[in-house]
Amino acid sequence: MSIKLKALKKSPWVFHVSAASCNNCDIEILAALTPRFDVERFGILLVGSPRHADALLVTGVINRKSLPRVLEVYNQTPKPCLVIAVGTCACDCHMFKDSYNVVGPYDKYFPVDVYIPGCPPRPEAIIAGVVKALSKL
Amino acid sequence: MNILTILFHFFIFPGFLFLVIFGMFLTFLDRKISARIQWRVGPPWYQPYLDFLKLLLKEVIVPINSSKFLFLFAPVLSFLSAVISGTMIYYFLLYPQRSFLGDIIVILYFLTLVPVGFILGASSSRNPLSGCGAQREMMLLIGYELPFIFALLISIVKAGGKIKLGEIIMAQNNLSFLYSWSGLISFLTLLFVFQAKLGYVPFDIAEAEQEIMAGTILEYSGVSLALFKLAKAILLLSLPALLIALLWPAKSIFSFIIKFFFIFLLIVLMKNTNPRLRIDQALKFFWFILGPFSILGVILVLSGL
Amino acid sequence: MKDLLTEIKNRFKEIEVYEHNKRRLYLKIGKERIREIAHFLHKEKGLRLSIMTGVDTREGIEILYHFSDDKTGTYYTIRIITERDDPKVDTISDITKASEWIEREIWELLGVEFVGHKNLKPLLTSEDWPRDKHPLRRDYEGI
Amino acid sequence: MRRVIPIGPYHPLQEEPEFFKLIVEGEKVVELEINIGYNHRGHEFLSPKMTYEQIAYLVERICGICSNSHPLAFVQAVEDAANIKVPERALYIRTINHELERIHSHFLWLGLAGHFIGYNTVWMWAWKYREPILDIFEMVTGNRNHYAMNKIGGVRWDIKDEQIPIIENILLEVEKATWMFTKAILDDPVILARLRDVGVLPKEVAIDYGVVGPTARASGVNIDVRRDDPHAAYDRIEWDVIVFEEGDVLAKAKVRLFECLESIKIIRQCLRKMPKGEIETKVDEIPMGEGIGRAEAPRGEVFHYVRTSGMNHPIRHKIRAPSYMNIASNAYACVGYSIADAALTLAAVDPCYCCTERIFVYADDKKIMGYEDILKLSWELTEKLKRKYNKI
Repeated sequence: MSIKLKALKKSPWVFHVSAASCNNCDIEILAALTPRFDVERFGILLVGSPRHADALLVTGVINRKSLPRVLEVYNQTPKPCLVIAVGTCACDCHMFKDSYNVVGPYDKYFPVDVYIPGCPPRPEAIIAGVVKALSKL
Repeated sequence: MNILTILFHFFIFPGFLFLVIFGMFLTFLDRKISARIQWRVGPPWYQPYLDFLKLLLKEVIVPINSSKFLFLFAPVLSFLSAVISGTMIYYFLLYPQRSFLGDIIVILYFLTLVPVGFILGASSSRNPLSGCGAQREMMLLIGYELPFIFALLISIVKAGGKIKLGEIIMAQNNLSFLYSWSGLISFLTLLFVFQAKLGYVPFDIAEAEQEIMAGTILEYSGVSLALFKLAKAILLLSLPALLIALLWPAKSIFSFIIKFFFIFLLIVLMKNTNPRLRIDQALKFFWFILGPFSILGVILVLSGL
Repeated sequence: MKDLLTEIKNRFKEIEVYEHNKRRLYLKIGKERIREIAHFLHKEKGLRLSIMTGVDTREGIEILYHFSDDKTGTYYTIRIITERDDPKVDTISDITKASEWIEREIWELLGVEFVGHKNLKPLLTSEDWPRDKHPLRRDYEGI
Repeated sequence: MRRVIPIGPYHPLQEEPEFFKLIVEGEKVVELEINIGYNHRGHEFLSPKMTYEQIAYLVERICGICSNSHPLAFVQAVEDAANIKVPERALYIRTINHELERIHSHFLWLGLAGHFIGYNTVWMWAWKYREPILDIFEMVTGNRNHYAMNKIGGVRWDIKDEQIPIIENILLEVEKATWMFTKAILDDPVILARLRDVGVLPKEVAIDYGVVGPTARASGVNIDVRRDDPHAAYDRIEWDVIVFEEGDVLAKAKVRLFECLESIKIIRQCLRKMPKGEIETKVDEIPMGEGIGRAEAPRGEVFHYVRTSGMNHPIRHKIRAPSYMNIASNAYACVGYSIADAALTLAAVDPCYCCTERIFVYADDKKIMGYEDILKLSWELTEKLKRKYNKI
């Protein structure tokens, strides 16, 4: 394993993209930062700009209006970057797949590395997912 | 003094290597203490080094519309000026007798160049949010420079009008300047100014993540971002040392470390127990509260207090 | 509560009242009088426009104006019916700002045009949505 | 002389993607354009295709924070349409759940508001005290969020006797924390400087926009569905509606903090008064008709209108979330304040808020502005300030 991957594994900075989600996955992602779960222990930081990010946490389904913006965020993230789909909506559209405004889950538009199902997944599951994504490298 | 010692001083101790390594260690301490205040565990001690290493190896994206040279040059400018000012401060702390005339002014200029680098980089990226950040950084710079200069003036006058850091340090052999009214005023002023120079809450207006994302450093990635982060880390290491040199020199390394961490702790505590101010509130604070306050200090020192 | 209902009955003679229970009243009126009744309820009586609902039914497109009387906790639902082809209703967005967004929404999802609305542009769907498709209509079959 | 600062869909702290275009002059906001729809998933379209049991789950997923209010309003609408009587104990359990959700939501807001003003310590502390509430939910309903508690005719899970002392202990802890936050916020001069007289929404404007919930109550509009049109068990319990007159962000914060204390009061009474008995009635058939359900969510009144068809699915289901009204009022409340204040004001209605978009536009009414112009503007401003300062 190269030193680059080693450093990346120990210090993943994540940016959080939510297309059309119900907030709950987003809240659980934030809850993972807060005292009970505290992901900063593992060097995981939530950053304010996709330029600084190593991993994208994507939640919710994509709808027609948010699709171009999601793609733009993905393109602006420096590669190599991981994409982690958080929640059932992000994995397979959940109960919204019949809706007129939903254009599909994330893996239709760009490669997703790890899927974390659950509605919403618990913060422990999110942390486990990020760790799994890193060990894939 | 041969060339090797100069190189040693510049690149190893107290120069580049020392500043980088200990600066990053201080950012770890900062994060750890903040985490403890917030009832979290916080990152492990090697975290900043790994972050740095990772950033070095990431892709650098240059925005399409930006001016490429300025965009890439700005972080280097910030970083180098931080290194030079840090080196000078520590060098004169070690060898006060080697100080030269006007070195305080040189340090002052190099310290100012750090935010100028931020402003240049942000402006060249042509992102409106970065632009907003640059504008705020500029206003903040204009805000805190004046009290900063007045606070420096207090020490200079106390040392008998010598614009030499070494002379100032040596003048305090018997009694630190801190133990006087004007010294105290200068100390408080400098504490607030350093908070703003470091871009910490309540003066992290230029990088306000919640309002303008990361503001000035929004468009940076990879090495350039690492350089900006390092510049800030070095400032974190050198500014408390400057404060010690100006007002509260230490006789031994041990007492220096204690004083250093006392000031460092004050800065981190202030960061964690305050909300961010608005830019106009910050300017008001610097001009109408801290400005007259430091002028009062100058008046006091001129009348010998 | 009864007083307001009698007042409405006196003022709008042709109104049809259906009292589901004492806090849920449904009033049916012709669509040409909607501005008058909205003005009466909101401006004179201080009722709050909670929301409007558009329903595509067999008789035509029904629009329900849900006014909430917060003093008694009563909902006065004004029901108007408009034709299905090229429906037009007078706007009440200048009477209460609360109806500004919902009129836009009904316009884009059901195709009801609100005459006099100043800013009738899509609220929820994207810019490239075909404007002749209305997902909440019964005959919607996807784009 | 204008430029556009986009605050829009993607940001670490964002919850629902909405897009605000702040049109600013220097640092001052002169106009706000609100653009929603980034989160439009077509609930009203999906709902008639599902059965009533499924819709309860569907409406739960409108919003992760109000995931008790929406199902509650929905089942009340169906119960209203079909005239179903709910057992007493179920009403109390609904009330308890509803109030627990309010505390958790207000703490969440408090934390986010702290983060918006750069005060991360408040964020971490508020979220630390929020976790025990989620523990109660997990204990009672089995889920941290999306409780799936309400069903037509009652509730799904009972609160067992041995759980009551645990809940009361946690409430005691939360009550202490709420008092601590109230004191900390009202005593801190810097927080007061940031919150007071910011984003003022006067009473007349609040009524005109039809805002609801804490946003309305902070502007002196005395409305609360829990009192005006009692649902669940609210008419059997003693409590107060918190109203402040100022309409600024500080008043909104105060309303929420004091409401937490009221909620604790309500839950305690419910736990004591709760009668024994069934928790659901059997529902045979839902006849044709229409019903309105409303519930006071943490952000304001949730409104559901259901037209039933006599079959196992509705014909039309209209949903009105409180933020729909509250966010629109920002178009008034943000204008005239600085960018920093605007971000806070947008957050203060507790919308499902979000920020920072990465589409770059510099626009004037007529001409496009270059970056140099903006820099020049900024310099001019600082020069002006300098001159002003030098005079003194």
